[in-house]
Amino acid sequence: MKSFIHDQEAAAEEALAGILSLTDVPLHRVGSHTAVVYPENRHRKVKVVVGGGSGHEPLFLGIVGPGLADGGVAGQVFAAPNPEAIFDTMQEVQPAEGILLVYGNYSGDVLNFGVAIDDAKAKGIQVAEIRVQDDIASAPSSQREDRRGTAGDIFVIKAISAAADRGLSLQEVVRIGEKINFHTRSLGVASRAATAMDSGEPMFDLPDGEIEVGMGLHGEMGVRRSGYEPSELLVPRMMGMLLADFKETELPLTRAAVMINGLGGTTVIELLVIAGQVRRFLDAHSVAVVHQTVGQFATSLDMAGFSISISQVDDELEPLLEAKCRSFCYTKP
Amino acid sequence: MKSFIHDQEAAAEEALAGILSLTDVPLHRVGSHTAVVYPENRHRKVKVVVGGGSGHEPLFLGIVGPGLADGGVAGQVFAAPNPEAIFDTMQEVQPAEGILLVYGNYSGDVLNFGVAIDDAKAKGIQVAEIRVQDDIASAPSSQREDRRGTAGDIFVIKAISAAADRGLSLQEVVRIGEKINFHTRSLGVASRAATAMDSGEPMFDLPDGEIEVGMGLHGEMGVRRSGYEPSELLVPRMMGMLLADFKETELPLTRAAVMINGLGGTTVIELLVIAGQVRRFLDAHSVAVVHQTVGQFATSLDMAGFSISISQVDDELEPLLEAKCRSFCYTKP
Amino acid sequence: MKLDVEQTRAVVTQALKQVAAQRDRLNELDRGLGDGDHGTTIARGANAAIALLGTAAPASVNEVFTSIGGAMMKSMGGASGVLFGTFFQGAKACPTSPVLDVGTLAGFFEKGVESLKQKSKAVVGDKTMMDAVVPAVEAMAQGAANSQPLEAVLQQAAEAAEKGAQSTKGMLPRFGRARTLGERAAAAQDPGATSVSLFLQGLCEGVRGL
Amino acid sequence: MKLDVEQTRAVVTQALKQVAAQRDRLNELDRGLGDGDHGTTIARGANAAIALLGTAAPASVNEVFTSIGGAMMKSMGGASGVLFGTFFQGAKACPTSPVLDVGTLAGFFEKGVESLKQKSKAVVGDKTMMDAVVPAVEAMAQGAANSQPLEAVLQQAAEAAEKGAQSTKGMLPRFGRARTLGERAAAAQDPGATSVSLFLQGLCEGVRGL
Ligand SMILES: Nc1ncnc2c1ncn2[C@@H]1O[C@H](COP(=O)(O)OP(=O)(O)O)[C@@H](O)[C@H]1O
Ligand SMILES: Nc1ncnc2c1ncn2[C@@H]1O[C@H](COP(=O)(O)OP(=O)(O)O)[C@@H](O)[C@H]1O
Ligand SMILES: [Mg+2]
Ligand SMILES: [Mg+2]
Ligand SMILES: [Mg+2]
Ligand SMILES: [Mg+2]
Repeated sequence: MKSFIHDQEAAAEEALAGILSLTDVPLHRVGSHTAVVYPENRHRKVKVVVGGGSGHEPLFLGIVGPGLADGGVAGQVFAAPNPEAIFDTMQEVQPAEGILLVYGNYSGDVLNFGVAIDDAKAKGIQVAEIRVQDDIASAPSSQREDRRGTAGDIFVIKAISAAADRGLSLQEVVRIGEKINFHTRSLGVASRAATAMDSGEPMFDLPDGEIEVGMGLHGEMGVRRSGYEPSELLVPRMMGMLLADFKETELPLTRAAVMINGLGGTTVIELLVIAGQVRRFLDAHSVAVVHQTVGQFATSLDMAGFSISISQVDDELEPLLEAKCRSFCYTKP
Repeated sequence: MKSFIHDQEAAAEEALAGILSLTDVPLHRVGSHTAVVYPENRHRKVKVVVGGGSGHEPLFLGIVGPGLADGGVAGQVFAAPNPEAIFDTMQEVQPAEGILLVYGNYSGDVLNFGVAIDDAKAKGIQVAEIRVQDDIASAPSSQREDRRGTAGDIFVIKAISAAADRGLSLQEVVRIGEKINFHTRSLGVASRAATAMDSGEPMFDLPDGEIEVGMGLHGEMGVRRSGYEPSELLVPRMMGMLLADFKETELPLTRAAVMINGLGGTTVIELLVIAGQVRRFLDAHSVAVVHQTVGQFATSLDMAGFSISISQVDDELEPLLEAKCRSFCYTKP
Repeated sequence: MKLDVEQTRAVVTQALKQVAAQRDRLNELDRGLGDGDHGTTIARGANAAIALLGTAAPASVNEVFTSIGGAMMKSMGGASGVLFGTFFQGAKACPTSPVLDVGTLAGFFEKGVESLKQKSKAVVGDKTMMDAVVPAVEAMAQGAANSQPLEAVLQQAAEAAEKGAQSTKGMLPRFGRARTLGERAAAAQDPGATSVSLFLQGLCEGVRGL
Repeated sequence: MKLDVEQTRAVVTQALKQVAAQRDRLNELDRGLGDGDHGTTIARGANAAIALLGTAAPASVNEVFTSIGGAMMKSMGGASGVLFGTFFQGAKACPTSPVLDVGTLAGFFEKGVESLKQKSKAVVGDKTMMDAVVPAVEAMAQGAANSQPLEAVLQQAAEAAEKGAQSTKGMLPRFGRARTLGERAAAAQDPGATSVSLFLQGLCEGVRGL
């Protein structure tokens, strides 16, 4: 099946027009970049700028809005945004005290945000960064610095933005950012590769009838390839891996904010079934669920599969995750 | 690719557990039915109960919440809910003055809601109904009574619920319901049939590389089958058909609430691109867009494709569509 | 020939089983014409009805039919749930009887088809279950009027239903989801009509086997 | 042999065109190792650079290289945008020159590879563009030190890059997205290294054709 988009090179630019057409959250474009800002968070000392490749919609432009990021920058499909777009977005959000950049821990993003940070520092802008590292399949817990960012982005951006809304200093917001980053873990499973827009061919090899636990948003290798399994079996296994990961890092899961994320090609009814199974598991393991949400938050084009993200919350993080926010990607009313 | 759901017969029941696991809108189950109520809209004289088959998630259980429906009833996948479930849900919402039932105009729904209405009337419950008829491809404008309900459900349920929130009488809410139903038109296009959960086979025949404008949510025949076309060509054609339909019924489109709905298997980046193209068309045709939203609201399992729903609003309807509401399916902050 | 309540229950259970057993074939037929779920739906209804008959203690033969109608109405959903449910609940409007003879059964089904017509709006020729149920019930009424034996009348009814179901091939659908398919669906056989035929066939065999 | 600014611009444009022409092949290589977009990305960068060279009036040969580096950095995104951009911007740190001889070019590329190493963290053997660019620049430096002619040095550099790119087949990837594929990606040839080789090949042919 072919994409309705006729030209992959134009996709990011055209999707931007779509983001700007939405009426619930008024956004402004940054110059001629595929980047937007929400300029109304005037009370913040620290502004939050996020970014990453396109193809993960509603991320990253969709997470800009009240209670969330001040600016978002998107690259081409599956490519980190360029340093100039990042830098111009930082300029546009007009920081009072400083800027916190939040992005997934991928080499392309690290490189491009790195150049932008150097440029910003050279201009005297105070800037810090959080590289989201929630994907437990991407490296062992002893090598957290190698872990990739996936749907955990949402909880991390949410808590950081709520902290910024409180008028905290850059140092404090960074502290909270590091904490929520450490407290957030995700695990995904894919049952079909994403389809390349132009060719209509699978972007990587995952034979029909097979699934891969831990496969990354760009087809990065996971931890376990096997034949088809229904979510009834998969969910307890994946939840077990997540709980074990929390334990390994001496942060046992007791009080959880939970997100069931569709990777693009998985139906809403499946996601709901999975959500019920996740909840049953957590109830059985005496984990208090303070928040549970279901939707498409961080996709990989039309990859079929889902991910489960869990944040271990405490009295500091819970209200930050519960604070009101509004955006195309994520809304807390 | 197989569904993560192992048993289609259990899907509606398990998805209900998922709906109940969500924390943003606390819902209660109705008896042992796949039905939920949100009991907190105490100020309403008229309660709103909606329903339809499963497989269209986030509809129909997902549209229950503050500012939206009081009760929702889901049938099995692609099957109308049974009369007992509908009747028990009506009982559960405890109407002060009466109940308005809102459902898509499909023969199965008409039959099942019809039996429930007879039962309710026999018990002295005051009840009225609105059959949503937004799909312009399903019958000519001269035979509106034969048109099916699709994503236009959302605008119809939204306006009706907001009217109920104002404490209006059943008669008034029905008047508004009929108005928004007449004012709402949709048109969809499919590029891949939905996949049956159990067999993994396409549920109906739509050859790869072909698309069908007007195909219904259950594969009902559309108005035009052709080879692949990108949205760049499709959107103007579909918008032209929608505008012509408004015109034919002497309700020219001048002020629009717009919804771009993904049918299940179409990526968010595509929906955004389409949203931009829809907006460009409306701007060029001097239609004022008061509201535009993008998402998955009324799906057909993993059918690939999208629909465009447009309500012609006036000073009465616009504030009803803009009023706050909150649910899994649709939130206006 | 007359059946008591217990025999009626056994025979009806048997007939429902035969319908449920054709689940996949009925789905397949519905794939050509509707949304591919008629087999699943009717099997769900039949199984719910069988389960109810297994635990309930019907006080009359009417109750055997009204309870399966109720079970189908409650469990099936979809268009067919109401239609089959309504049809079987025709027995509610008939005088309560402890035995089932040809007149009783014809009476139940005549009432059933009457309510069904009100709900359905479809007539013979519209490519629905009506194409099977209407001629079958007519055959039954005629047989009863002529005081033919139950077995023979059921045989004629089952044959009429089967012929009716076959006749839907080539008809242009005008009701339900199939309507929207127009020409695309002309060749297909209607699944609802097929279910009716399967049920009557099962009833006929069950009675013959007593 | 020395190139003036105009010749340098022509030759570099030619080399970029040769890289962009291999878009599909480079995508194909990236499909085996990364996310299948290296051809698209490098072609986007090369085309942006070509467009800029077509309108800008570089005042020095340094500017030819820094502007293509800037254009690539701005337009490409992805890992390779920064890496190729950084490499070409090495010329910024070199003395401004109106002509390009073997020493100037070697100087640009030596500076380029130096900054690249800082950003990249990868070393030869990690299955990245470093496997092509490092030996190529070494060959160039050596040729320049021996005062060999530009054409001969470019020929050796292009050969070293090609050999380096070939050598990535069989290496276990340790950087970028490919890293996560481990054994699955061992057999594939690195697309970034291939782009480096294509560029140097193009430069070599361009100079030879002057
Ligand atoms: N209005 C109607 N009158 C008579 N029979 C109908 C009508 N609508 C549908 N049917 C019957 O129902 C059958 C389809 O049943 P089923 O697939 O279970 O329900 P749904 O159409 O809701 O999916 C059709 O084959 C047809 O025989
Ligand atoms: N850390 C690194 N050091 C050197 N080269 C790298 C590094 N990361 C990636 N690369 C190079 O970039 C190429 C991939 O580029 P590209 O596909 O354009 O970007 P992305 O990986 O963001 O999709 C790889 O083939 C490799 O040569
Ligand atoms: Mg990429
Ligand atoms: Mg159905
Ligand atoms: Mg059906
Ligand atoms: Mg790549």
